[in-house]
Amino acid sequence: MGIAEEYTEPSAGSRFERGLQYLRKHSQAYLLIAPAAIFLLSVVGWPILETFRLSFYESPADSTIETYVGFQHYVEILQSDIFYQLLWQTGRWVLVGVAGKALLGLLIAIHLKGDIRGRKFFRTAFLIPWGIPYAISAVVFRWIEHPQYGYLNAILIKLGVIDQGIGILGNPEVAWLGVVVADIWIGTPFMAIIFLAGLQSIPEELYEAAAIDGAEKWEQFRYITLPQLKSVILIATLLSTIWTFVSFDTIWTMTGGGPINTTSTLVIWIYQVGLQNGNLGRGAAYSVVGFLFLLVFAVIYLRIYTRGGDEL
Amino acid sequence: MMAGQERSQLRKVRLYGVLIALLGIMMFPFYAMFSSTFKQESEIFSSPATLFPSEASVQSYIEVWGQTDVLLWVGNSFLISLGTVALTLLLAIPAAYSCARNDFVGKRSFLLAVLVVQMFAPVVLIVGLFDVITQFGIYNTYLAVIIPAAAFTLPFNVWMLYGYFQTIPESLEESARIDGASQRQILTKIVLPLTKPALVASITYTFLYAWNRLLFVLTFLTDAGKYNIPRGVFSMVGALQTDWRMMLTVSVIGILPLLVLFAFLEEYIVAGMTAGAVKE
Amino acid sequence: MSKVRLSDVTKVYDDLLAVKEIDFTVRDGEFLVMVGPSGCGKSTTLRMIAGLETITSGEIEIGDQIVNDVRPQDRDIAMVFQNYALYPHMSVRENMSFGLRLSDEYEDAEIDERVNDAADLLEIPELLDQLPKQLSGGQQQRVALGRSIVRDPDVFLMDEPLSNLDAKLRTQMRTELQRIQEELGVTTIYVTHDQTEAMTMGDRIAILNDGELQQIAEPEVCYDRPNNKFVAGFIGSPSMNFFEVDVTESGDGVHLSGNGFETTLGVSLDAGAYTLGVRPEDLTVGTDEGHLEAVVDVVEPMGSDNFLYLHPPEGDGEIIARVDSEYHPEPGETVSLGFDIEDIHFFDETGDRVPIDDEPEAIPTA
Amino acid sequence: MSKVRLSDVTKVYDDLLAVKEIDFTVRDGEFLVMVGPSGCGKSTTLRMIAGLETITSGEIEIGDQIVNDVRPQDRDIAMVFQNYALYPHMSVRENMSFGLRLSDEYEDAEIDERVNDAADLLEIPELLDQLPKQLSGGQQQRVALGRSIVRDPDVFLMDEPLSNLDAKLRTQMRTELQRIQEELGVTTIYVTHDQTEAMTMGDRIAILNDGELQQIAEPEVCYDRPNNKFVAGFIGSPSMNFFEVDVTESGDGVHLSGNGFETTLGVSLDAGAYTLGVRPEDLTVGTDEGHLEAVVDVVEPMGSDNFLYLHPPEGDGEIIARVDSEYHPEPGETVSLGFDIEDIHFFDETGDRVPIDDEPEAIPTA
Amino acid sequence: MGDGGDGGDGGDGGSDGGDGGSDGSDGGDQQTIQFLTMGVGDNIAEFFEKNNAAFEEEFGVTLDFTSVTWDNAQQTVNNRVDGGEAPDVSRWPARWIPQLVGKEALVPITDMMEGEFGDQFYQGMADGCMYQGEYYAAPWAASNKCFYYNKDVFEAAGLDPEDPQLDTWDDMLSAAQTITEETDTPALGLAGADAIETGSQYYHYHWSHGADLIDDEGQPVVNSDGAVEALSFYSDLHLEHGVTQSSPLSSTRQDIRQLFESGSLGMVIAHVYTGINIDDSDADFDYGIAQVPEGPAGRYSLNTIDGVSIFAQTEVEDLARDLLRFYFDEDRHFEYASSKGFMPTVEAVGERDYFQDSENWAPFIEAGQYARARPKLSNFNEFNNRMVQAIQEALGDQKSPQQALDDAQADLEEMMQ
Ligand SMILES: Nc1ncnc2c1ncn2[C@@H]1O[C@H](COP(=O)(O)OP(=O)(O)OP(=O)(O)O)[C@@H](O)[C@H]1O
Ligand SMILES: Nc1ncnc2c1ncn2[C@@H]1O[C@H](COP(=O)(O)OP(=O)(O)OP(=O)(O)O)[C@@H](O)[C@H]1O
Ligand SMILES: [Mg+2]
Ligand SMILES: [Mg+2]
Repeated sequence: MGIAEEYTEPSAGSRFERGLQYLRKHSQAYLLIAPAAIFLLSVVGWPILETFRLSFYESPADSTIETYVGFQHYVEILQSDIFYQLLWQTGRWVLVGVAGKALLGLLIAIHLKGDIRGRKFFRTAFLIPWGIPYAISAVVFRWIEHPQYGYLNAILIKLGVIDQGIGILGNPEVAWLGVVVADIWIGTPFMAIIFLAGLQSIPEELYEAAAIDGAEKWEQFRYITLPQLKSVILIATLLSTIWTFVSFDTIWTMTGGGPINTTSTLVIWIYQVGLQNGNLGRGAAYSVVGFLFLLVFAVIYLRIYTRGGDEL
Repeated sequence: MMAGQERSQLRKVRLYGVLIALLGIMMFPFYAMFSSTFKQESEIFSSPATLFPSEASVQSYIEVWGQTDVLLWVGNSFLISLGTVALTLLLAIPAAYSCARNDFVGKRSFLLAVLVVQMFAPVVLIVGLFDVITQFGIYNTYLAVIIPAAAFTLPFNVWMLYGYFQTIPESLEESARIDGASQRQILTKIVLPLTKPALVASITYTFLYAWNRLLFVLTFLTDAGKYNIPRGVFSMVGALQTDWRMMLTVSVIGILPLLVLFAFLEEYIVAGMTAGAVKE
Repeated sequence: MSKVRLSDVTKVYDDLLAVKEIDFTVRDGEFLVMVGPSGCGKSTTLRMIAGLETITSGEIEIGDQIVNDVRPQDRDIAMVFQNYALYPHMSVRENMSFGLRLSDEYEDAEIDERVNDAADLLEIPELLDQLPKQLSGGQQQRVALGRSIVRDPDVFLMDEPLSNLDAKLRTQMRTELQRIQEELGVTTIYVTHDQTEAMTMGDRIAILNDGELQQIAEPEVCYDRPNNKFVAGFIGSPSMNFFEVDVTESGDGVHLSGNGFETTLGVSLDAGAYTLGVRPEDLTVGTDEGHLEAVVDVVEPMGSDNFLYLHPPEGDGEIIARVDSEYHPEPGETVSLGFDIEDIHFFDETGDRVPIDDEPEAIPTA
Repeated sequence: MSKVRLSDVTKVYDDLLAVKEIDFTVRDGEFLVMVGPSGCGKSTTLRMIAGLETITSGEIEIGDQIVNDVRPQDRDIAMVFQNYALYPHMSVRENMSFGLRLSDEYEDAEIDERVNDAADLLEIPELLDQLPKQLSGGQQQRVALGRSIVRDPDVFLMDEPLSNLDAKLRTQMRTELQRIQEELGVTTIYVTHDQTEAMTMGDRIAILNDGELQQIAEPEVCYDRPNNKFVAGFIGSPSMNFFEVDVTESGDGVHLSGNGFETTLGVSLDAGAYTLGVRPEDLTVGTDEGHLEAVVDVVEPMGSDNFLYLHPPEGDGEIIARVDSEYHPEPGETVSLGFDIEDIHFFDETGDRVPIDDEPEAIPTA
Repeated sequence: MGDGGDGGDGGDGGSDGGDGGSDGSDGGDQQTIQFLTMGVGDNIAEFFEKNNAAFEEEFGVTLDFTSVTWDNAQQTVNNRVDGGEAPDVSRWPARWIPQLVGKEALVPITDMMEGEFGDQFYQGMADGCMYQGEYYAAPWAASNKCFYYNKDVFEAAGLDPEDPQLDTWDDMLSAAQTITEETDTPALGLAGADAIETGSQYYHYHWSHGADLIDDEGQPVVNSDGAVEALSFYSDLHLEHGVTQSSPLSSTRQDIRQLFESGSLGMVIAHVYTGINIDDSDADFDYGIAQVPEGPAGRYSLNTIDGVSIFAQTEVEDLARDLLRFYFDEDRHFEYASSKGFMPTVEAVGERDYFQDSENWAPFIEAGQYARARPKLSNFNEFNNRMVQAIQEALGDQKSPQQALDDAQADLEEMMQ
């Protein structure tokens, strides 16, 4: 339209001066993010860089000698069958896990939102799974699903569904489900509390207006709750996806990636290759590949989410 | 048409029905843990499992005090968790606020870069982190656990608070500004009180992250006097034999202080905080 | 479409009695204006009719159905909220079309047409793609109004829908709203603070005070024969002047004394203490003999008229008179105030109107 | 305390020019009322003065300091927001005392006193411990007002602070605000849509349209000698009647024709096309000969007066006349409208006022 | 931040341990020595507490004692070595020695081992701590396996609990079949989970069928005919004969041991402490211990040796040597071995009556004759992981044993080159 140009005077000076001017104008914004940025850089900057560096080296665990091998690890990874198997298994693990946590979390949050009797009890009780050290939760789940001592089998036997213990975690077909269930259980309270926080920031009057407009409960959910929760859902699912992708304890404790690697994910593999087997370089290369996947995913995800042009 | 009374009754029944069903599902594993602490050691490994302790006994809760340092572990867990919460919020709040209220070159990159931290499994970065911790000269101090925990909880906190700060009507801040409030006062007196639900979520997350984390304590603390609960539990896992009942007992005890804490934080979640604030 | 009936409706917040046993019927297709001081319970009443607030006791009927337990979304009501309550994540167009899109009665084309028509009427066609936060206060209010007029409900509830508009737009909107209401024949309850709106828009006015209904009647009736002192003082701007007087019987009428008065009026009234009310425009100001004297404090030119602020020679109390814009007495001047007997009102000690002469009884409430 | 000067201030939102080269000075201690149609840029102007909105170009001075880069909290301003912007987590008392508590100038006792005084004045003393969401719309607005009047700032900015109050309270508040402003001598800029407030409260009125300043002058000047057709139509309610007329010179005056007119006036004016403006209250209605004839459409009783809505016998266009409440012509009746030459206004094709006779030049802007 | 990985990584000796090593900063007067062990369950924690205190007392030092779980042990050690925070002394499996020697992280203690101190050990066990001609550890404890059977189950199945006839794998199979037919109790514990120990259980079958893991040149030879036969037998126990507990693919060695200890399993290959555990617990059933069944090429019992080593990063090497001597005090060693359930490494202890006469211990002492250690490979983990995968593939009926082992062989060849 040209109106804007007419009234915004072109800033004078060299590019450098303009940069300086810009910085001065926004100095406060930069000052506020500086501590976090510096902190992160100094704590995890080096480990991340080191991971990148190592991925170009052959670095066996039993020696101090590192040999530069260029992209050899990457080439080998991309050529190996296991990589694609892992990719598929990781995708499946993340997709089902995140969807399960998000849906269950949302369900809980919605039911806990109101001013119900016993709210405190329910809210507190739902957080319990989160209060158990992850490694222990995984142990407990492994044990619940245990073919011989497991509660699950005990119940199924009692109900007459089966007459002999079944080993979910020993069945290559379904073992991953047995692990995903544990992961969902562990991760659901987080989702619930995040969604709850989000729900609480939605002004009641919007629901009133929608009700007057004739919106049924689910329509209110669809047109008010979901859009208003957008940024919370975005953050929670994005982070949950990343965390689930890199999660280690649950799978490792429950199945170690087995049977026959069917519950393995990239991270489990990284651990086995890099840390257990001592191929630090190879492990690092896997890490970088996993990282690139996540990065691309995050960028695309954020793009899609902010497509309407509005801010995150 | 159904009478309203009946329908609201029905709605209640449905609400509680769903809640209780969900609670049942979520509580089942915990029940498995909990009930086992009342069993005899041998009963825990009976096949098939008994759903109720055949001879309930609180033996393990009596023995646990003598056999383990559970109180010390709980104390350390608190120390580590509180430290992590403090450090994380101190860093995350200004950063999130800055991003929520300003548009500046590099904001998106910063937010994305913050996420990058999460894209590597901690088990992968631990080797490099070890170098950092020793360089900082904090190996085998609480800080050796708090600092990495803060680094890994920071991304979520920044993003969560960033998203939430944006929901606070800017006109409230403007109004405070007109009232003469400084930036810091706006943050502490207006923005943070209105962000309570998010803060509670953030604190809970951060607190529990540190509370549950085994890896950092395992790797960066050698002094048994500084163990937290997971580390304590894992110190009971022997090579050849594990005292299951004791391990579960400690885990259950470890949850109790959390329940108190949750119940306490719950008070601070006040629904519909911004209601009646602005007309728009 | 539907009458709306409130029977002894009461609303208690915590320990505040916000609405007290309100009882009236809005006839099918009627335009009822509701007025009353800030905080008297107008919004609360509307919100109860809409179903947004539970009713502590009493009954509300819409059409012939008792709706106490009917959910808002099942009441087929359109409402303009006092605080707008626009959907912040939707554009103006989406805000306005939301209700229509929810029902399956309308085709997209019709929705578009309705929204565009409403936007034209409200003079915001160029804002249809903006978000609420990008609008000025008055524009937001118009969107809130637009959101309800695009619909075709049984009942319109409007809570000060024009308060943030300028006089011109307001006059325009007033007429448009009346036209729409008449066209659609929708039963309407309209809250306003504006005297002009109150006097001109409604078939009847309901006047609330402190949660209680004071009078419900045609505008002229409320103006000319207010039920009580509160209504008398509330309707009309500037408000009616009140004088505390003692009435004693005298020859062919009564003698009034006190508060600057010492005069005889040709009406019949029992002796006693009364409040006498005269509207500013019913006071004639001049130097010739009137009913009482007063000293001019300020002359306020209002364009078409002047307002005179006066006080009795002794005692304080303010008297306002509305006079021709030509008339400019000097401050400090003592003038004489007169009035016609038909233009005055007497209220007894409880504030209730006391009819004088053969004036018809005030129309009873409801 | 401080004058406020705007020099060529412009505000662009995205590609919308919200405020365009506004240029005026509010004198130290002056009470300036700002009016204009919804969306014309009033709030934006206030917000720029407060420092809440960046200035696209131009300069703002408060006192003798250019404040373009001064942060709002350093400007010593109190503001009533159009949307209230109350702190939802604070009680009414905390809302009102927040600003005072932030500065260390005040003792607790003094803060309490100020808040209590303001609450009394605003008639909300019993609400001091409520949260905003427990208040009615008008009560919230009063809290917003209270929050600014407890302070002792250099400049008051008030954005429609009384729009949600009833007429009586409004009259009262108007007087109180004027009193406070005078007592403290605080430079005040006051946005309103209310004609009465505009005419009575301010030392001067600034009229905006479409982001541009139209006139800034004393109320009577704006009313009697509007700079242009926009101001003429905007100030005064109901608005001025406009007639498109062709002027040709004739004997001792000019001849007007078109739009129902066919009359001669004793003024001197160049021949050409003009808009003739007459305010409703300046039209005399009767059956005796006037300047034009019109047919009565509606008679709207307004209590103290009646509004007549009329139209010219041929052609449409609405004419409004304000007449005595005694006068009740029948709809359909043809009446004759007259006016005094001193009461009419001529505007040329660009809308600017054309002075007639020896009327003084309109006072120039700023 | 970090001055580059190269310097920090090597951790080569005390030169670079200025701020690392023992956190001996609490005063110049008292030295600190760090002692890392793994898998200290609560049945032995007291032993360490008591003796650590005694050591502190005796030497006037502070002893910093840490125990990590086996799961995390290797990782922890590697991290600490790489990060320059290695402990001074650590007790751990001798099979990790090659890897750490490769990192130059250990101090050779050949001088001690060839002297009077070294003479007290069984020679075979001492040899387990030797790598490339040097001793890098003193043997701390050893463990090997025997074959447990549940006498009650045998009786219920109509077998003779006192003469169980479990000499060969085929004997075992037929007993298992009888038990499966006659009782509800699963007959045989079979490990098949994705865990390191699964290999340890399987190698008994492997070796006894004449197969090996690597040849003399260090090249993998896991798909010999004998190996295929062994794996076929192993997987058929589950797939064909169905004599194992349900779901071997999810069972770790601990799982089947626990199952046996709770009386719900007929037979299992296990350590000496399994018997001790049963005796200590409230389970009431009788068990017997037989030798590991014999295969076509003899019988083997997997032997593991734990050693105690001194780290190159230490600044208190003398003290570290004192700690070694302290813990190898004969009585102390006896107390440890007997209560923990590990084979003593000190000859004088092993010859005590306690071990010689005990029903629990005697079979294990006997099994010592055919004990066999895992090959000393620096990347044995990787090797073992690949083997476990092959075992799982066969057990899961995803590949034939031949195929599974051929594939493993191929991968291993690539890995070892
Ligand atoms: N944040 C914004 N982004 C884009 N446009 C805006 C924004 N705020 C205001 N506007 C536009 O700027 C113009 C002036 O708005 P402003 O709020 O100043 O109007 P106003 O005179 O106060 O109107 P009202 O009387 O309705 O409150 C309007 O057309 C409005 O749509
Ligand atoms: N949620 C609430 N909790 C407690 N009191 C309330 C609540 N809402 C309103 N009130 C009180 O009820 C009374 C009536 O409020 P209501 O909003 O109906 O007034 P109103 O007539 O609409 O006033 P206004 O003209 O100022 O909008 C007021 O005194 C108000 O303070
Ligand atoms: Mg209201
Ligand atoms: Mg505005």
